[in-house]
Amino acid sequence: MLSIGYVLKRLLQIIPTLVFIVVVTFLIVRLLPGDPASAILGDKATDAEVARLHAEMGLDRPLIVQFGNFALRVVQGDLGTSTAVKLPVGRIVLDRLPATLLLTVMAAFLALLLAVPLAFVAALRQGRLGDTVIQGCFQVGLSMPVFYVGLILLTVFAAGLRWFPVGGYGDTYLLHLYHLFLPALTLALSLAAVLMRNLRTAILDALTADYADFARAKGLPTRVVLFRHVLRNALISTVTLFGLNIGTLLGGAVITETVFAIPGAGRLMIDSIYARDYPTIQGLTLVLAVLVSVAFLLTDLVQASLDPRVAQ
Amino acid sequence: MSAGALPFEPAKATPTRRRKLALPGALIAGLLILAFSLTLAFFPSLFAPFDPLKFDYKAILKPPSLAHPFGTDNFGRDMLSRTIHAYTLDMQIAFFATIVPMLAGTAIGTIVGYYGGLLETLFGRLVDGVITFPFIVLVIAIVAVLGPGLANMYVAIGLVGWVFYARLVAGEMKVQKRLDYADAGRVMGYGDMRIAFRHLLPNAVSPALVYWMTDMALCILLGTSLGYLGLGAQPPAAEWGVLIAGGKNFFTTAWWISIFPGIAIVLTGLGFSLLGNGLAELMKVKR
Amino acid sequence: MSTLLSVSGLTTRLLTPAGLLAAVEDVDFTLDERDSLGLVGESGSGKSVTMRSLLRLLPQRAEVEGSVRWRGRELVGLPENALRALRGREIAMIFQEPMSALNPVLRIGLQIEESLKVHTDLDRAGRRARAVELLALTGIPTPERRLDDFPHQFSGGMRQRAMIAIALAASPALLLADEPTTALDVTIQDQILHLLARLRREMGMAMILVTHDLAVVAESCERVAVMYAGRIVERGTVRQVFAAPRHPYTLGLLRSVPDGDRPRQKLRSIEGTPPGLGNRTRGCAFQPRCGFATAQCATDRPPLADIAPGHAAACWQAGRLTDLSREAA
Amino acid sequence: MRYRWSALIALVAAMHVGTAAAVERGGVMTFGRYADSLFLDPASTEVNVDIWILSNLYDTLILPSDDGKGLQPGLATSWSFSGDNKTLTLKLRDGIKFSDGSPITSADAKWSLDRTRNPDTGAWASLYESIDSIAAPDPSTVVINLKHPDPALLPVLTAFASAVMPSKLIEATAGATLADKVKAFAEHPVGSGPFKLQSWKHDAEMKLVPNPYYWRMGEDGKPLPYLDGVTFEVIPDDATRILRLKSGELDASEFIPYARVEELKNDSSLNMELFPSTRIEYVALNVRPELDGKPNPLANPKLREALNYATDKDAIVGIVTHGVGTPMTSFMSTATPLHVGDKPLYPVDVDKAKQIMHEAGLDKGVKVTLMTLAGNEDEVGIATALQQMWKEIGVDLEIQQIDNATRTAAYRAGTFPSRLSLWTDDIADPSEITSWALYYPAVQSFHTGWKNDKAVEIFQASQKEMDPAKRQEEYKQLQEIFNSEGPTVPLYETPYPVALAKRVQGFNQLPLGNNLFAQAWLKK
Repeated sequence: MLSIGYVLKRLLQIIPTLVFIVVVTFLIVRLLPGDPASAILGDKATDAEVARLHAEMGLDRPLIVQFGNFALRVVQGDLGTSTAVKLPVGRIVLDRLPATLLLTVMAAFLALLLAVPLAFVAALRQGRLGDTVIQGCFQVGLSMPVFYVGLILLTVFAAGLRWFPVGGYGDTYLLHLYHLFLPALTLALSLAAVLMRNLRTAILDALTADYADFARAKGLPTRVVLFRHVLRNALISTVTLFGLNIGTLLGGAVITETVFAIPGAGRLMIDSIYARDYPTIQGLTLVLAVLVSVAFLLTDLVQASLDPRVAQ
Repeated sequence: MSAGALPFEPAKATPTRRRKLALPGALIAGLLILAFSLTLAFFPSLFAPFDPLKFDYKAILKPPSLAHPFGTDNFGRDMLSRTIHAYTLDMQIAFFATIVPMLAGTAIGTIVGYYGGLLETLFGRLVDGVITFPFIVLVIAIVAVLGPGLANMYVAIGLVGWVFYARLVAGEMKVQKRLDYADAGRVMGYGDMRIAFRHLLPNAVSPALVYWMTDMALCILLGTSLGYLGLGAQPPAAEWGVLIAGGKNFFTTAWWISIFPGIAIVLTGLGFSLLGNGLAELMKVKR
Repeated sequence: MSTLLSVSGLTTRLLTPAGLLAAVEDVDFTLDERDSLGLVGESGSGKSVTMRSLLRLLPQRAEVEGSVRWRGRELVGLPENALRALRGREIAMIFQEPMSALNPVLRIGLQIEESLKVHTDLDRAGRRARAVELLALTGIPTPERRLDDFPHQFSGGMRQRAMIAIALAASPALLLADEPTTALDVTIQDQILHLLARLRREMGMAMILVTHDLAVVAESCERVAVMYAGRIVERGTVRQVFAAPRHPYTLGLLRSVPDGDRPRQKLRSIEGTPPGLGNRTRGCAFQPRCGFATAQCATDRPPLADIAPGHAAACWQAGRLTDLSREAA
Repeated sequence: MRYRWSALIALVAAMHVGTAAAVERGGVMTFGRYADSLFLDPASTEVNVDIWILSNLYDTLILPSDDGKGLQPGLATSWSFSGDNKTLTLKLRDGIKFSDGSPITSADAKWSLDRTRNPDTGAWASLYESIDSIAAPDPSTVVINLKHPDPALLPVLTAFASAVMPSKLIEATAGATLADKVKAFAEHPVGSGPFKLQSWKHDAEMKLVPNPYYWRMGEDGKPLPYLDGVTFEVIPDDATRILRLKSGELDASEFIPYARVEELKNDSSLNMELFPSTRIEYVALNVRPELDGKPNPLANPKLREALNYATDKDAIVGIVTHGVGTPMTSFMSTATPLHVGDKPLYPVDVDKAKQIMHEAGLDKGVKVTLMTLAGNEDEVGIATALQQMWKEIGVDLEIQQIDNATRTAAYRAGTFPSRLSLWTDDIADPSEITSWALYYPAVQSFHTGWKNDKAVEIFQASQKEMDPAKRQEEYKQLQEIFNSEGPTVPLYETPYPVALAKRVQGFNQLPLGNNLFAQAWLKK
């Protein structure tokens, strides 16, 4: 169903988006008040030291030159050195990225795991108790701030029942998953609420669609009618919605990582902004933008494979 | 915003069959809650028993009691009054943070959707750029540039929020412009702008209006996240996000500080989504 | 020929905002093997609900009463999986909107093979061959290549042919056709009707055709039942009913259809609209719009009584209708 | 006059009583931190997150005493000033080695101190400006020649920036410039302190293990440290950090929010320690006559005096620190040497404040702006309290919440209207804070533009005064001047709130903030 041409077309479309993001980040960072050199050296540094660092960071050169250098080096894969921790940005980002990736992927997985079955139950029991309870719970879930949900889960399941560790990230791969379950669940709740509501409406429409009647008239078992005919059609709009919310999922990771003490890229971004660590902000934003674009492309391709009318 | 994950949920308009059970009930319930919220927002002092800013050193961290139904915070201020007065700020956030993006987005969406072609591809890339960029990071960066405070938060949200409305309206406009009544307009000699805005837009705007309701709830949540990061409303003003963030450290000892503003957010959010569902129902739009 | 299907006292209630309301009331008719019955009436007359009630293809909380005997076996109250085994294998159904009745995201081949998989024990290759056969049977050119196409790659007429192919996969004994031609333009409509006629002959299949188009009934069906406000008001062979309609509603319908061989004649429409589900009166439902109504029509409902062998009508004036209509002409 | 310090050392050691319980060795202590270190180079780092743990990786020639106020021998066993107090000779301990086994020599000490005192490579060069040159006549002797007598030299030598580093190893590390070499070296540092760095996953976990060649002996006669290792975990959210401590996954947690100190005190499984600190909180008021073109109301000393009397320190201590803090008795903390003053400054007197406002003709009220740190709970609390208190006397305080970088830039440029400030001493000597507070030529007195010629004169004299009694007297006068007309509103001092699991013994945090694990041990 997926023609190679379509995939290539979509891949090429990412390039202009990335250029747009790099330029925007470069400019926004330069607009941040407070000179990075003074941000790094803090209250007690003398003006001479600030001036020296300022020059060392090349901030005194005109913007275009700075951008030229930055773009040139990015092409060669060098994202510069972090002014806060004095390490290559590439290495820091690579070091911090897995935690955020794992967290967001797990959150996305949990969100789907929660949303799909519950949307089905809510749709099949439309208007009855089951439907209102599910919608009510998700409404509350959607309105609770992430850090609050995180705190409750931590207190009850981690500190209280000891089912999970209290934050942290663990060393081995398995421990990562064990540590990331609660934060992923926290992050997943709000996304699941959105997906569930959209999917429920889509399933309701699919249930009453002619092809569902026809499928039942053909005497197909209910399982086939529900999954092959109803769900497959309903998922199309939900996959698009999922794609749109990837950027938001990443945004949510920022707070979740702070609450659960996870050494992820989200927290690195916030710390870098506060420390006016230009190289890290730029490098991290570029990397995150690439990843989100790829994820966005993947959901697009999934949608195209689900809905043949798009891929032509 | 929360930096908390603030999920965005644009409605998608596809031709639907008339559903058997119309649900005007959702719309009525939504309007009731909205009315309740607006009354509290415009006349908080009528309902709030105390001055929301007044300290009372002797009444620090008091649990809910007759004198203070919602208890007091770590400054000895009455939580019921602060939660009520927060309605003013939060309803402002809900309205001001979304009205400009909604109007701007709808206008841009109409033009892009109507003309299509190169304009549309450019717009497509811009939308991808904005959606791909972690929204919360953009807001924090912008607020860091302009300094914290609600006005700057509106600017930050506005800079990004319009994209979702534009994308919705453009999508719907592409459907409407192919229908016969669009050609009828051309036959009558109307200019493009008149057709697009006077005739096509009223039919294309419904998903955006429905999304506007959800957007309002999401912006309040965004205020909460910014409150947590200290970039939201400035002290000593009362805003739910700031109240909850403030109560975080007393989470086990003084649970009431965060619980009641939390309930207020849930109630208001519920109001908005009911309104959204009701509107969708009314205009036969798939939420 | 033995009776294939006999329906008596069929009543179906649907859930509406105003609660459970009867969409179909007290419907009786029978259908023999290879026979074809036209269910005709305006929209909202309950013809489509009647057909769907046979296979219980109704929304979740609808209620069906009365008796539907299929080859002597009672279907009302049959457990869902027993009824499901019967759907598609013995009784098949096709719909009005081919574009929305075919699953837009599945290949046509798959939509045929899934039926064969349930009702036959053909292996994969056997099913694929049978699918090609069916497409060819319904007149689709180069069926081998079209198997892997999607519904949106078919034209209107082709989609209807594909749907018929899918329905007939398990060579059912009865085909229920819910307004199969309404969505098509006239030339294609005619092809489809001829196709249905040919398939019925070749497969010895009975058919119930729901339509609001009397011409379609005249061309495709041997017997006809006219429905109004959820009830059958007249039933008989096409020839009997079209020649001497015994119910004012049927008469009105026939008069609003141009008759090719008669010279220019004034077409007359029936004033007013059929009553909604909620407000059905005690007397004859057609009374408010009936030109021949008497006091009695408003108070008690006329039973569906035989006027001639095989020809019945539910109207107090049934006997005298032909001479009355001549006077009023 | 030869003045040998060694006599004094014996006295100090005797005072150090320490618990008599038998020390138990072994075990790894996990310590929850609110933020991760950034760059562990003693000479160039500026931030407390680095400074407070460096003393576990590097020793200095002279070590601070356990109460942080005095001195005790470090890598040097003894030291003495020449008659004219312009030359300090230090004798190195013999047989001392770096954590890679290579010997520590006077050349390393000279190289390290030269790098720290050179403004181009050392962030703290200003503290060492009295040093003229350093000589290493033989491997175990270091001779420091001074431009003028410097009473603060010995405390400065105990500071983290005076850490002795392996000069040969660093010079040999690959790197174009010295700065690059140090950056490379800092990733796998070799130090002279009780521990060495084993692994460091930024913003998550840092593991220290004992330095096998460490010279110092524990109470049981075997080399320190008692622990098998220290693991730092970075948990920025206070609530999560405390939850993790209470569930036993952490042995200790720093920066307990004041609001929860009381709660943890009552927790039987924990020791809620409040280590004395040099941490002070105050409002810095810009006194320049004009601020971006408009007349600056705070230039009027009367207004400043009124603000001081209108500020109820006890209330702020109650509200913001929940009683953990204490009002300030001088512009420097009580834990700073030569501190004078026993009663709180400007006890609250709202009527007097109104009276002063009236005398100054400011009855119709005045508008003041205060810069506070976005997201910082304590500062929000203080600002909100001040806003309400100052409103009583007609001062309308506008709170401007901005992020740290923006405030630092305005502070350094002297364009800030007023700001909340936090300060911790970096050396166990009052000269650092005093030069910042009132020695105008340094940073214009906390960048406020306040100038008092008499204070400047006395300070310059004190910088060369070797006679402790005379220096004490000079600092007494300096404090009297500043405390009476200084450009600040002193608020409170607070201890370091560190919660320790019951099994943790011997952990210490100096008033300067250094977290010392050398003598920490875990009771089984």
